[in-house]
Amino acid sequence: MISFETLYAAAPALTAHAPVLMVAGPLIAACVAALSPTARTSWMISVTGSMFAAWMALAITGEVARHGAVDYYIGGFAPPLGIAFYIDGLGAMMALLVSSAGVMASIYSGHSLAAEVRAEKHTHVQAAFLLCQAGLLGLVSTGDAFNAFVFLEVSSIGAYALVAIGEKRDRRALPAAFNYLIMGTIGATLYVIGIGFLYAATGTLNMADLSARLATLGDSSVVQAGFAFIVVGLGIKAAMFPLHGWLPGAYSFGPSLIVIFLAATATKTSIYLMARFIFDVFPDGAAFGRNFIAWVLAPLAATAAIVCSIQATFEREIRRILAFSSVAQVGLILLGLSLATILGASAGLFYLMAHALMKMTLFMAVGGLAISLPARRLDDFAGVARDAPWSATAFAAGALSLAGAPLTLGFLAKWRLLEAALNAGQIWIAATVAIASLLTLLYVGRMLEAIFFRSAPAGAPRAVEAPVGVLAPVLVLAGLNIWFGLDASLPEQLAGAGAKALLAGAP
Amino acid sequence: MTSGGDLLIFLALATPLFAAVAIYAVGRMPDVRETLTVIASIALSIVTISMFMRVGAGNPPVLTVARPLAGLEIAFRLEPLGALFAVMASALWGVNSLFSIGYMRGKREANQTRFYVCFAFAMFAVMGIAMAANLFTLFIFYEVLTFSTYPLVTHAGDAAARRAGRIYLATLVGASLVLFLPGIVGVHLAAGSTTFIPGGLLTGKVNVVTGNVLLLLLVFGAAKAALMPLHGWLPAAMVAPAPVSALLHAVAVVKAGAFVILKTSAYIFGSDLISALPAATWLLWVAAGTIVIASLVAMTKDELKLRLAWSTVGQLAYVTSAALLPAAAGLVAGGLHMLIHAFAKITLFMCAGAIYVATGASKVSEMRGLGRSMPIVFACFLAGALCVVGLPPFAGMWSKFLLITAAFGTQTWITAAAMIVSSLLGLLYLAPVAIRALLPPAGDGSSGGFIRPYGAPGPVVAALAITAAGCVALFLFADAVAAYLAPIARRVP
Amino acid sequence: MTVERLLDLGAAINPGFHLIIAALLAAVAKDTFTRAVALIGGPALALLVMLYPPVAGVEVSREMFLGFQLSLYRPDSLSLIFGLGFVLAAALGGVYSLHRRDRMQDAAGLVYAGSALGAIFAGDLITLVIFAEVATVASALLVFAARTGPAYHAGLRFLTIQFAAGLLLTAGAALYGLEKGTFLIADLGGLWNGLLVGIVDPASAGGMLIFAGVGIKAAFPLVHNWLTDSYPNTTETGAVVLSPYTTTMAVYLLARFFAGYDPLIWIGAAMTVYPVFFAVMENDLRKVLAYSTNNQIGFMVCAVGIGSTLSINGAAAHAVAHIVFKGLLFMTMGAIKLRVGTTKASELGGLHRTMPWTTLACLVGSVSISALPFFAGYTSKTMIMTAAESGPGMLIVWLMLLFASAGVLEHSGIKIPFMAFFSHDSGKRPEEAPFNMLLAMGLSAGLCLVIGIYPGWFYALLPFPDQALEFLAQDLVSTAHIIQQLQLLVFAVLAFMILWRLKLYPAERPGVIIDIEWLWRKGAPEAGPALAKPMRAGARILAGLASIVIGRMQMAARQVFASDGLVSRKVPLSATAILALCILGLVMLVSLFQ
Amino acid sequence: MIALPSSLNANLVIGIALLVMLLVVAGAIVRTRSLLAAIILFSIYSLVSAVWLVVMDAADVAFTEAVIGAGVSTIVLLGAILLTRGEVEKPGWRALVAPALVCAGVGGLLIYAAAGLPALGDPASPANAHVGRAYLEAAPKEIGAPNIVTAVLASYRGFDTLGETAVIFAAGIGVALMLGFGPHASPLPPAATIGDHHVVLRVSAKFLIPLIALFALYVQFHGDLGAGGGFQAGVIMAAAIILHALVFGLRDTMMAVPPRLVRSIAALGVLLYAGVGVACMLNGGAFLDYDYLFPPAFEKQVPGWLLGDPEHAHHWGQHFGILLIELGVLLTVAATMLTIFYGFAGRTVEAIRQERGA
Repeated sequence: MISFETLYAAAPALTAHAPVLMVAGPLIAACVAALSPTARTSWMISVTGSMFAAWMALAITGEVARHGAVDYYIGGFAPPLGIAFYIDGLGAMMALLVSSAGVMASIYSGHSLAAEVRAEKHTHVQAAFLLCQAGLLGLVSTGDAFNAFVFLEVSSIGAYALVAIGEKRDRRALPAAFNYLIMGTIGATLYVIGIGFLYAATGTLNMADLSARLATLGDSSVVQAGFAFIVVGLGIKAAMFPLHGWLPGAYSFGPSLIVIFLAATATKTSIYLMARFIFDVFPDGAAFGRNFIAWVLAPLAATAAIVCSIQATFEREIRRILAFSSVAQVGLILLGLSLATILGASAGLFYLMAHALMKMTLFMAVGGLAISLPARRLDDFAGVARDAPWSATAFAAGALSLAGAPLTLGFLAKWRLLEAALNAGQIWIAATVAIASLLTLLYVGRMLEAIFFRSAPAGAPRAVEAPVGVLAPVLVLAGLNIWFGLDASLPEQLAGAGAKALLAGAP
Repeated sequence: MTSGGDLLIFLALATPLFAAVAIYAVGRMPDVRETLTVIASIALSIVTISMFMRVGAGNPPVLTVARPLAGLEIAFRLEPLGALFAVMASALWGVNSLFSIGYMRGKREANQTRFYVCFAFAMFAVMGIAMAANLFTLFIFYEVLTFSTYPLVTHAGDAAARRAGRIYLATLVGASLVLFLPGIVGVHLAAGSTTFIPGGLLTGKVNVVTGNVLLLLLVFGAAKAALMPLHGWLPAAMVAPAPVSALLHAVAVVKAGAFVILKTSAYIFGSDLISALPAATWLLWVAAGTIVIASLVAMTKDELKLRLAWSTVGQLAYVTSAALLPAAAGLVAGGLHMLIHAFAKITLFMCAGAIYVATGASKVSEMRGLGRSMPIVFACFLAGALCVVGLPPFAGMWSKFLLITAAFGTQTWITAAAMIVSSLLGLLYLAPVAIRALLPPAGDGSSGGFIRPYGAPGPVVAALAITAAGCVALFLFADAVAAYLAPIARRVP
Repeated sequence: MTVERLLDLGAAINPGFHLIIAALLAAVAKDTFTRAVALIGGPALALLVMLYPPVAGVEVSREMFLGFQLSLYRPDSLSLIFGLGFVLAAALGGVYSLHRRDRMQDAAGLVYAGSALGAIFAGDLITLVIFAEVATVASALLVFAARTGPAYHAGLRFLTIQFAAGLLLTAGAALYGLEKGTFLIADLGGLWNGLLVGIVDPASAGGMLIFAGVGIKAAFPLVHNWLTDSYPNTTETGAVVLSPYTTTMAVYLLARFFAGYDPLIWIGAAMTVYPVFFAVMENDLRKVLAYSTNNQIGFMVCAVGIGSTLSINGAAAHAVAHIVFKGLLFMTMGAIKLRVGTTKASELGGLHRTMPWTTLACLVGSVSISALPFFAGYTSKTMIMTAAESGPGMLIVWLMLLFASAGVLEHSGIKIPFMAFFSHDSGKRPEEAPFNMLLAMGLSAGLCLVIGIYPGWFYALLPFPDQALEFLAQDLVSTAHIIQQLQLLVFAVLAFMILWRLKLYPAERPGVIIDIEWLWRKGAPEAGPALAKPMRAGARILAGLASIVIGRMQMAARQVFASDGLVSRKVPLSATAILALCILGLVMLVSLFQ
Repeated sequence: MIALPSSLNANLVIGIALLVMLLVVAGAIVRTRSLLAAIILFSIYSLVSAVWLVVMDAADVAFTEAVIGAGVSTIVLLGAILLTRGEVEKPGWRALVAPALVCAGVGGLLIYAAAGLPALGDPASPANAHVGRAYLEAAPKEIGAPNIVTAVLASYRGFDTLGETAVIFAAGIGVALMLGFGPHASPLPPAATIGDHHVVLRVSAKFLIPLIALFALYVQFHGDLGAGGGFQAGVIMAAAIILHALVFGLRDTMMAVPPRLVRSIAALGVLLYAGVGVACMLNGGAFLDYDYLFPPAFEKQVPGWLLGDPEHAHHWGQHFGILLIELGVLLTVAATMLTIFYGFAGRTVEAIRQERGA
């Protein structure tokens, strides 16, 4: 059986500039896309840029796997004076995740965008998408706290704009985007205030330097305040319950291109950054934030997993179901991280990747169907399996993975989460995971039942199978859900390396 | 790896899977489709029987397919119980296919292709369950079985079927997610693996508290075994067409639950640990309660399939009890009962289907005197009923006797008493159905004629006659089966 | 292969199987000849096997099955005499049923006989249980075969209680076998006077269960009603086929397992006495015979309880004799049932005019059951009475038996023939019974006489033949016994005539005598729904409550979680911002004041 | 930011006075129900803040605040206000209680936490002692720019600035995507009602616009030495063109400076910035390492007089790099501001057209 390990073991050992190229590539591509004459060229540029970034990410992952963390001093200035990239196992994992999601989304966008956005806007849509991608990639690779903020904003602003153009399909996209914008800005502001506090306390912005200096500071109310601002700011960005208000709207009204990309990456990168701060930047592993973890993070995450799953169960619109599900799954990821053990962190990261994969599959499949079926409500999807079997099958693969059905990646993810929770003796977390899975099953069941086991009411508009350009990436992702369900060594190793990197400083 | 054994396992999995695909491909041609089903079932039976013989010869087939996570393998390894389960399921699949052909055509059911595809898929899952080398693999196929049978339960597609499907899925998957999976993870954490090991994986690796918790999780988690209070799905699933009830809710699905419990008891806990766990005693009380209550409820049901379903609930609790008796002897008895009850209950369900397809009668009260026109069907029903009740010359007698002996031998009076009482109740709710049809009191004449011109279709009657004969044949060969199963009860030195 | 070799082979098999094989033939037999071959040839073959070669006290086969040691065939003198009775009954019943084309009944009857036969030749508890269970099913089918409403319900009751007995027996066998470490009869206890009798310890748990099971099958008082309930509801042949086996098998089992167990004496004595009253009052003559059976079994039970060689001989002899003469009586009643359609005394009378041979046969049966010297009953019952005389403190028992003997005469000896064939003329002029019936009756009547007049060969077959022959030589035809018996008979006849003349004898009135069975017949069907009703109501209330609670919860959940619900409702941005502030405050609180 | 305040007391008094003003203005913003008034008040707020920032010696920030906060954003908001209602409903006092409490609570916590902050301008504070001091020491040697702020922004943390430029570019794209380009945004035909009574305005505007553009260039190139730089310059440049539009009408401006060109310029600005980074990389340095902006071979051929002070000769690359990237910033900022303006103004035109049509 071919293992994905070979893929990155054999990855190109490109130049030492790979880290910055990974970010600069999509950034430059964004400009070129904005300048490009036609929709088609901009799409090609988008695919090229994303693939370039993915190639770089692969190279970096290989490098990290072989030789450990990668440093890159931008402008040749060593930190703390200059900005440095620092990509360890965790960063590499995130970069690989973001860039591959970017590739998938950009390939997919070729057809889906045409149905959703006027052609003359495509150049700018692709530019915004590439900016968003560049921002997220920068976010996960930078070793500088303020630089992270900048990239957070780069990605966010692109995302706000992209969500807003969903208005062609549904006017509600505008308020959703506005919501997203305001919430996102509040989050970013809180984060940057937190960075300000830390700077006031330490005089540095470089994460490694921050970490070293914070460790010598002892208990300082300024640092505590900074911590609070940072985690809450990132919490909003990560759609941590109950600050997730922006997410359902953004995910359900944005065009497919951005939704699939955001679903796979946006909250994940913020979670990454939050974890980075909690475990890595603040001293003593998770010890500094243990109160936060015990009294805020874990309870809120558990609440999210339960409450939002129930909300999804009652929801009528298919994309809103998926959106609420995302919030719930974020809760599960945070639960894994909140265990603050190697096993827990790696389970959380594993889940993070799994969720990215399955949610992307789901949104893609729904988007593919939506090309021909301008419907939102679950009832409108009744019997779609008959008209669009491949899309429906791909959806089923993603949905089963989401529900944690065996032979899918989702199952292994749940398994790891349960294992970690039980291993840490946190029975209640294990119970939450189990109950959340059950609730997940309820809404997944509702969706599958509608799509496969109900017949469309007479006279209802019928779906048409998605075009090949859309179908191909969907099926690839659906296949990956299954493939990884059989052999998850790649995500497992990535998550393991990530967790190790994250908790390297733990006592 | 033993030579050829891996191929057999591969074939056992691939045959039904391939059949599912092929049946889907030829769905437009009913004759080809159904021929394929029958051929696949025969092929599968040949494969499972050769595996069965290999296991008997002490040369069990082994195959590792994948290693999804470090320390977790999708692996297969045959042992007597699994081999028996595989042979039973595949053989009865063949019989049931015969029956399905007659039934589905007779009823002119819709979505027949989906039906056959899902059936083949379910058999794939059953093979996986039977051959699993560890709890992890077993769980995977256990879930696949649930999902692949969901379309079968909701086959009718109406609101009632969908509602039943929801209950079915919610109970089974719910229990497996909330109880079974955590249990398996717990086992994995406690023992570092989930591999089935003769004598018990957990022996000496857990304390009493952990052991109790794990036992409760695993036994209740295997909700396919329908231990109360997780039995509700089984009567609910009776909205499915008769072939589904016959194979799945008499053989494959429910037996998968019983099989899981037996296997867990034999290979995960081991009889030494089971004997030391108070939870086993609590569960025996629960099982005893299930046995009696289910029998009482069955008596009140006029709908024949419902009555049979409740009877199944009770009979499954026999196997559960057997698995939890603090003596290894119960395991063999449980395995035997699993096999025999499968034959008996599939006969009963197929009879119910035959009656329904021929006359449209589904209520016991509508069947008075029908035996005059359908003597073979009702005679077979009587045979199945007496087999379930445990009367000679039907095999059920042996397994019940073994179970009662095992219960007595371990001073588990409650279990023995429950079994005895439920046997009597079983006679009361099953035998009159056939008697009233075959030997109706004057004036009880056949209440409804055939809705089909020639009564039950030939394949239907043939199928149920075969399994009824099986009930008698097993009476004579119970010893051979028990001897075959004996290794599972062997303790580690 | 020589004939001898074939016989050797056949003789190694429990003769019960031969009958069961014959049953298979009967089940498919279409013409009368084949039926006759099966119905008569089967028992004949079984008889041949039983007698060839005479291998008493030896386990013919022994094997392992499911880890149990089984012995399918273990004949000894005790089982042989009972087997003889069964084979005779099977053959006579076969002849008697020839006129009736009912393959189901033929087969069931043969299976019944075969399994009863198999049970008494079983060499271990498990085989015994299996045969007993098969007998249960077969006998129940015979009841159902009447295909009437009452028969159906009676059959269900019969099946239930027989199966319950079977279960007790099964459980007892399992438990006792486990206690003793063996299921083999030969290993359970030692020989007593050269015979394996009284080998089960009734004080053990398993023994008690076995005792209870066998007790039901023997129709002990209070659990006797299956007998009086079912026999009258069968077809005309059904009762004939039913009557010999179950109770007799129970007697055999009591002798084998519990001979000499004192409580049996009292149980037996009670069994002899109280059916008399019911029998006297009962209108349905076949039911009278059923009570009479109960009463006769009482004698045997009592004898088994006494547990002397003499009493056991008596019990065995009486069992066989009872099979013959009770069979005969049931045959005559069957003939009436066939020709008249009823056996209710109130609708009969004066039938001797057109059914003389039947009348004659009935009279022979009556005198036999009344133990008139030189008839079968006398030969056997005398042994029991003698045995009961001898023991210390047996006076009351003996008097009870004596009273019962008189009672037997009242109801079976006089009432049956008198009410059916003589009495006041009912005006009915039915045809004489068919030839096969007459033949069977004749053969039975002949047998009664043969046993009565030439008891020697019969006594030689008894479990303790030496003691039996000794009794034959000294006591059987002693003047004292004959006189005593005649006195009893004369006074009983006198009493009957006086009562009849004074119209004090309970008149033949249609009606139902209320016995314990009422609890079964009426109580159970009533109690079921009566109990089920509150249970169902309770369940309904629970379900209702549950649905209300679930509904409320669903509604509440909908209000909270649905898309326009409390938590999903779109909130103004400012509120979200405030929420973010709250969380910020919370985090600061827990971080600052840790 | 770095200079020690000579007379703390005077500054303190002025600072407090300005803060009080800010509070008053903020209160007025909350109270007013007229959105127009709110926008003007916001503008005032920005101005006061800018002044306060000057007092705090943060001239660069003050500059930016004045230009963007008080200038362009006011125009954009005014454009937006035309598209919507002018009034908001006043919330009841009840609805304010809980938020007020939360704000007070969190504010209290913040004050408690801020007690641990070092005193303003404390040279020993980590902010001044650690990296801050290092910049002061290293920048002249490594960068050679007199304005340390520019050195930090454009060179040490040039990557941040690239990111910010990208943010602005993204914002421009966002506005363009949402508010439109294409047929919907085509300007109104000149209305007959526009008379000639703006003649004074037009004449003076014709004079002012080049002046403003010139000032923008000054700010751009002065960035190396004092307060200023691409951001401020870009905004000023945009302001010049916006003035043109305000005075001569959108149509004329769009003809002179087509929206499509503007959008391209925004992309080109970022491209220029990133291109500088790549160029450095291609020449063997790290990304944005201006020392490698030109290949060493090329640098050797440059005559010494061009490099000026030989002591600073090695900062040649840095100087040019900073100039180039500041140019990129200017282009992007100016173009984005214009795009945003075009977007809103175009929508306004559309709204007017709809009104007329109706």
